[in-house]
Amino acid sequence: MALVLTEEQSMLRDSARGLVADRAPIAHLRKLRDSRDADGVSREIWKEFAAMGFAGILAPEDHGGSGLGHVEAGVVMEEIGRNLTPSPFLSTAILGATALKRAGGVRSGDLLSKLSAGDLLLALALDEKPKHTPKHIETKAARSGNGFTLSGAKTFVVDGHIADLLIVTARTAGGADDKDGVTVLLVDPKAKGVSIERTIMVDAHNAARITFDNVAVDADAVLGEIDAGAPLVEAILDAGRACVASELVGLSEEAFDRTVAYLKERKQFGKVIGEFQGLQHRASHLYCELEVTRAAVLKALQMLDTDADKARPYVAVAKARACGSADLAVREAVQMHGGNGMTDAIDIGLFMKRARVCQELFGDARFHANRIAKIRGY
Amino acid sequence: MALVLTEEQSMLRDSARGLVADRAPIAHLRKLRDSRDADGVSREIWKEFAAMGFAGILAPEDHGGSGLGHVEAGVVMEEIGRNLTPSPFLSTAILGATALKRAGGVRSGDLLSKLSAGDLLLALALDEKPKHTPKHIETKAARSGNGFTLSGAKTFVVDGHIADLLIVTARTAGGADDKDGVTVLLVDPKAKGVSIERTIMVDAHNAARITFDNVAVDADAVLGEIDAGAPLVEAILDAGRACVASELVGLSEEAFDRTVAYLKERKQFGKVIGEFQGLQHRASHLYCELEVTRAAVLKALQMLDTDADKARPYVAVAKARACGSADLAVREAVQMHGGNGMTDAIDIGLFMKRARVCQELFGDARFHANRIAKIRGY
Amino acid sequence: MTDLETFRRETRAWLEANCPAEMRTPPDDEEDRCWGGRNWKFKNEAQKQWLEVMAARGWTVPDWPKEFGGGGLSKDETKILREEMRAMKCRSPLDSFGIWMLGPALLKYGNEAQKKEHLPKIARGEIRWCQGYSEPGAGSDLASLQTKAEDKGDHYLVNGQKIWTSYANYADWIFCLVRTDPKAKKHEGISFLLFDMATPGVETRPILLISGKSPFCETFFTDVKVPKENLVYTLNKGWDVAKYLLTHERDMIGGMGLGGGRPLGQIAAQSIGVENGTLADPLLRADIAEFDVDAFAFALAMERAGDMMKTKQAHPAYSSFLKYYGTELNKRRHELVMSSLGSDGLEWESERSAEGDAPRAWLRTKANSIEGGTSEVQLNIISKRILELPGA
Amino acid sequence: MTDLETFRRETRAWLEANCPAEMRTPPDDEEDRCWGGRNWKFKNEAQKQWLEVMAARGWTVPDWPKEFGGGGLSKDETKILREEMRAMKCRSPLDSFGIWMLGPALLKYGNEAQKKEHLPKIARGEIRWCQGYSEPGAGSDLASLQTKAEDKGDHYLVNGQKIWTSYANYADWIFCLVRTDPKAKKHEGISFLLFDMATPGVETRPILLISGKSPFCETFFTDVKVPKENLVYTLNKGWDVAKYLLTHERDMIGGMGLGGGRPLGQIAAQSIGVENGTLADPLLRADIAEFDVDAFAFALAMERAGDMMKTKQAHPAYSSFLKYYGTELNKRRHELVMSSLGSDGLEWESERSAEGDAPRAWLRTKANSIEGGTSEVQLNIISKRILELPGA
Repeated sequence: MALVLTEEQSMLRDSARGLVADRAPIAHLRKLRDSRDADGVSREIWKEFAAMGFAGILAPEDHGGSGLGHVEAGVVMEEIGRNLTPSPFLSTAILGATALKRAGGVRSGDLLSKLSAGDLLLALALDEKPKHTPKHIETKAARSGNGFTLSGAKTFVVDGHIADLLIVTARTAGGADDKDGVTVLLVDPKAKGVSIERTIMVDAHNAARITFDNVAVDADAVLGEIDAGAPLVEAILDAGRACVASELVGLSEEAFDRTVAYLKERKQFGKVIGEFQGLQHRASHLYCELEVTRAAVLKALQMLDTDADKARPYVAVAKARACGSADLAVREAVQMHGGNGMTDAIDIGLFMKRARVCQELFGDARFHANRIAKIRGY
Repeated sequence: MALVLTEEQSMLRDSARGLVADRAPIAHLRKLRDSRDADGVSREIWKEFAAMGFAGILAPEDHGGSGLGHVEAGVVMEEIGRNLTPSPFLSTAILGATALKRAGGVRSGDLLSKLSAGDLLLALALDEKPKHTPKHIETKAARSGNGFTLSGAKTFVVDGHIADLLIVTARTAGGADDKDGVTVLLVDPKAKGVSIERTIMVDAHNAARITFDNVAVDADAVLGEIDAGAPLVEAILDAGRACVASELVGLSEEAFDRTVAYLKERKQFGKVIGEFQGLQHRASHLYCELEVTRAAVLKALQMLDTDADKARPYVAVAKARACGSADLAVREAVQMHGGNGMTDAIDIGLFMKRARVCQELFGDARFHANRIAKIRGY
Repeated sequence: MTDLETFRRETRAWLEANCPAEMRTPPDDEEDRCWGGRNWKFKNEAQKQWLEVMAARGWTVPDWPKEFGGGGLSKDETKILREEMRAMKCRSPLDSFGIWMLGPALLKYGNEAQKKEHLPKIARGEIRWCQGYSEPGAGSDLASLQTKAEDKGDHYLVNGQKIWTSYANYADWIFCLVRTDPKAKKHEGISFLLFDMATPGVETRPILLISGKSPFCETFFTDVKVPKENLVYTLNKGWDVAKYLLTHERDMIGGMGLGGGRPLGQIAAQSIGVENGTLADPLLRADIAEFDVDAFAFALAMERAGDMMKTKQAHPAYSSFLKYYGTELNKRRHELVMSSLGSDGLEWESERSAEGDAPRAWLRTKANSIEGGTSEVQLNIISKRILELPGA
Repeated sequence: MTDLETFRRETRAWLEANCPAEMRTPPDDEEDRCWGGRNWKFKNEAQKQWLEVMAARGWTVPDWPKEFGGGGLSKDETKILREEMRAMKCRSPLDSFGIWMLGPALLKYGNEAQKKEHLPKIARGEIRWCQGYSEPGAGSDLASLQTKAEDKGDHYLVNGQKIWTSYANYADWIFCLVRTDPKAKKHEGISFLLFDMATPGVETRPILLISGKSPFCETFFTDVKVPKENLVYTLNKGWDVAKYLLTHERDMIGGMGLGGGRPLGQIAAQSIGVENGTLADPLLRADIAEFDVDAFAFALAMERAGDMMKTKQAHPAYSSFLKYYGTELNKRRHELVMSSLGSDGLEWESERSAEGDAPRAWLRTKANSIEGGTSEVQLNIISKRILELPGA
């Protein structure tokens, strides 16, 4: 498969770009932030996303979805990244849809239909430590009658306070770091014993801490197989990682475009600052880093669509690269904008804030480089 | 103590600079290299070094030495670095003298007198792995009658093929990586069972591989205490590391000075290339790195002289910094010299070659940064 | 015992007796420091007492002459005082742009009346100063400033606008660069003026930063009358004063690289955990180790710079090196703090996160390499003045 | 089955049948490759046979037209051929500056006679070419070249000096930039000439490099007579040809970042050892992991660039990105090889070290970011042509 967008994918990009830039530009984020909006996202805009087929982008057509692939999902994430749009897209359309699709079954099918219509928001409750450590699951789901009793604490749950259902990873057997014994459960956030604390984040996007205190969960809440949920978790994560990498690509390129534009406009010492070779070389180097990342991210998305079993190292490289080049892009953006870049009045700082959160989400550059080292056996 | 050279130390620097630049400039290295000189150093110049008091720079005055400290030794090393001088100074005047001085005893005193007169060359046979791993000693000295039988293989022994005596670390008890059970022995390189292979190195300086095949060693060959030689080894190494760091400072600064001069002279696109801000900023950054390193190295040398028990982290930082900034200095030097820097006709490449060897000698930047992490407990 | 040893012993004893226990802990943040000034409200009795006993001894400005409220200490004594304060973890009794910047400039360029009037009040923390340098559109090109002061016989009439004036909304007085000869070349028509922020026509407006805080202001001057005796040094020679003062600012900002604060290894170990005796994130451990090497070495470079200045071996532009390196190092430190804290470090408002202390501090550091001359300007200065590269 | 699938199956079968076993291992070093030319001595029968069968099929230059000795393959077919050769580890049958550089330039700018004369000989490896671009003193500023060609009626008379001519001492012919109008602006008076290195007046002198090898020469021209039909394209328009050709050179050099060779993790593990399942040097492990991420991603960037070129989405200056990034990556790789090998990697002559293979290769890479336009020149090109920054 050629490592460029197909014509259909380019058209999708254009329509996503139109929708997101028009309905959810950075001003939208500022409005939600400054009004301390309780949801942190606009449900109205989410309905419009759904109408465009974006909510069900990964869902099969017979469940009301668009039946598209990760490349298309990444195309949408990129526009979300460019506009720093707070949206349920990642949690619901990527993580949620992947979980339901992979798990299969009648109930999952029904939920996918609701999800595609924009009537179901999901959230993945996975992390328990401040640094992404997916193998570490202490949250326990003890057998109890026909179902389970769930206890534990999750952190950094994106959209956790607005989700209609929580996708919770829990331990049904084994010790905290064992690979076996993991089960994925669908949990009602309104169930007794669930407490949800929304955490206001540096980037004004959604996250929550959730504790489960002896929460009763039915047997049919299980997604996939009991005790053998690890591969499902990895599949959800890989989709999430590749798509967050896409968001970082969009974010980085927008920050870069604005910086290059500023270099052509801002004058110092009687010259446009873009004339200074010191800045030119740094801008050009950054351009190269972003091009390398773009290739890696597109390939990872394509692999998820065409050869998912071999996608793992591609996804790791994509997320590692996207974190690294976004980090450089926003640091250069702020520095090259000088004092102006330090103010909340212009948007550049918002890119830096969002990039930081996306870096921590599902493993940063170091986490994924370390995975590559492990995969290669050194 | 002020972190600048005293007046006496500055005077010493001036006289060392005069001697080394006059008698052993880079042309001297080229001559030894191109003539494939069997010794790889000039014994005649070494006698002149001794006459100036440099051979015995660390040796006590009552053994014919200069009774000076590590700061003074570092001052000489810096000039050696500037001129890429192949010299027994490191092996004999630093490592050898430190070993003898710390070990004490009548024989050591006699040897120090010979050493100070320029009549004794020493070499430290320590490394057994391609990467410096001082804790790892497989070479065995088994008790045998009144003495030992020595067997094992050493590598990267600086001046190993010209030394009159070898300082050998060997295991008299315990396993290969144990701290206890290390003994330091003085071994005659002409003894039966010693084979020495000179290895021609990238920098045209001296090194050898040495194997010991059941070599009989007398009991009085022990330097320091039997089985408890580890602290002596560390003391020798710390002196060596701080002094190699000084050599790297001299080497880096000379490479940098030549590069800055070239930037002022070479024309491209109708301009002196030093006018290009891209190069200016890189040169200025490098200047800063070298200044930081210089402070760290001087402090380490001072600590060895005044507060040796606390010197360890200072030495680690000095060697780590010196390796890192020298590496940057020579890479920038070659790149900024363009095609000319790639030719053997000019000297810049020789700095890169020597810097690479000095980096590996007694631990590179990563080795010492890792030590700092261990010292700080993370 | 030498005089200096005696001085050290006595200083230690005096600090032990006079520094309140509450002043022997690091301040929580910038707001926890003592800035002084007309409207200053002490955080507690200890802060007030500590300022008073130190000011009485002249030790808020230990190396200034006694006649201007200083301690009259030699450089060696001053160093010993600082060392002992550090050893005992005594806080600075008074943080002040008057001490760090204006004071040294007045000592060198002020006339007797100006020194007598202003220096003692700085030393005692009675007047809080701010700096009127940057202007919108000028940025790194400081000398292209447009704020003008017209000669009106007995006073100057100041009109224009400044930006990035630190705490201008809290300051009592401002030291300010103004253009007094619009026809001269850009560095030659500038003068250095002092005036009261309560003068009619002065307005300040805080700037909201990405850290969510507002330590800086935009400051507007509309027909502000400044008495002529408030001109420092010669008319149209204000750039000389400005350059001198910028050097002091750079030293101060560069020093931030030392950072204090908890060791990164500890922060990371607590957040991430330890496996087999080393940090559970091996790549982060590598980056922290490399940072520690550089920070350790830079602290020594600061020490060496002090000793070089004392012995007049330092290049006059050496402070550009310290400023550049120290601020870049501090940014790196805070990136590593953020990487160590992970998602915990992303919270912006919770009590758990001390109201987002870590991310706000991280974002704050991004200004370090901009304020007081950007990193790019420092590299230009090094290229031109130290390396003497052409056209720099 | 599509045509391309059929082509792939047939190609695989043909390669399986025709590529000798000895040609299915990577070459040991540059001297182990097949360069062809009048005086070429094949290393062994397999090398000769492999060149012959591939040349007969036109597959030394698969995408050139059949009439000029090429394979006449489409871009997709060419890609499949390369993929299958890579999968089977087939060596390139012929390495050649004629193929990489001159050929594409002649196809675009040469006249019919020139194409007929030169391309088939390149394709069959009969004539080995070298490149006469750089001059002492010109360096990155290629267009400031001084070698001149005077019009003498039926021939040009060439006088001057070139440097960095790769293997000029082994080459049969040279393609060469010369100044034909000394009065024109520097880019406008340049022409592109071809001539036989056996012409009287041509001399070469190998340059000893820091790697101890001499792959480049200084080349001197004294009254060299060049027939007029050897002018490629229009007189004084040689810079257009040169620019086109440089792009091909950049692609080639940039591709070196991929490097092949043994994985770094393996090299390091063998040299340093493994503790608790990871490399015994944790900081080196971190650096290798970060390199692996970047190298993996850059290989994909190369793949994407190919697909962008095919679909005409690539910026014309895109090769500058590949050249810059690939060469810097290759330098980084070899630094890490040296760090992995430690003192074993410092030996320069021993059999044990294959005569210093590692350090010589390491030093060789330092030229990657200089030859074919320095990294700085590539960044300038990106600044100017892609980012469109002013004054770049």
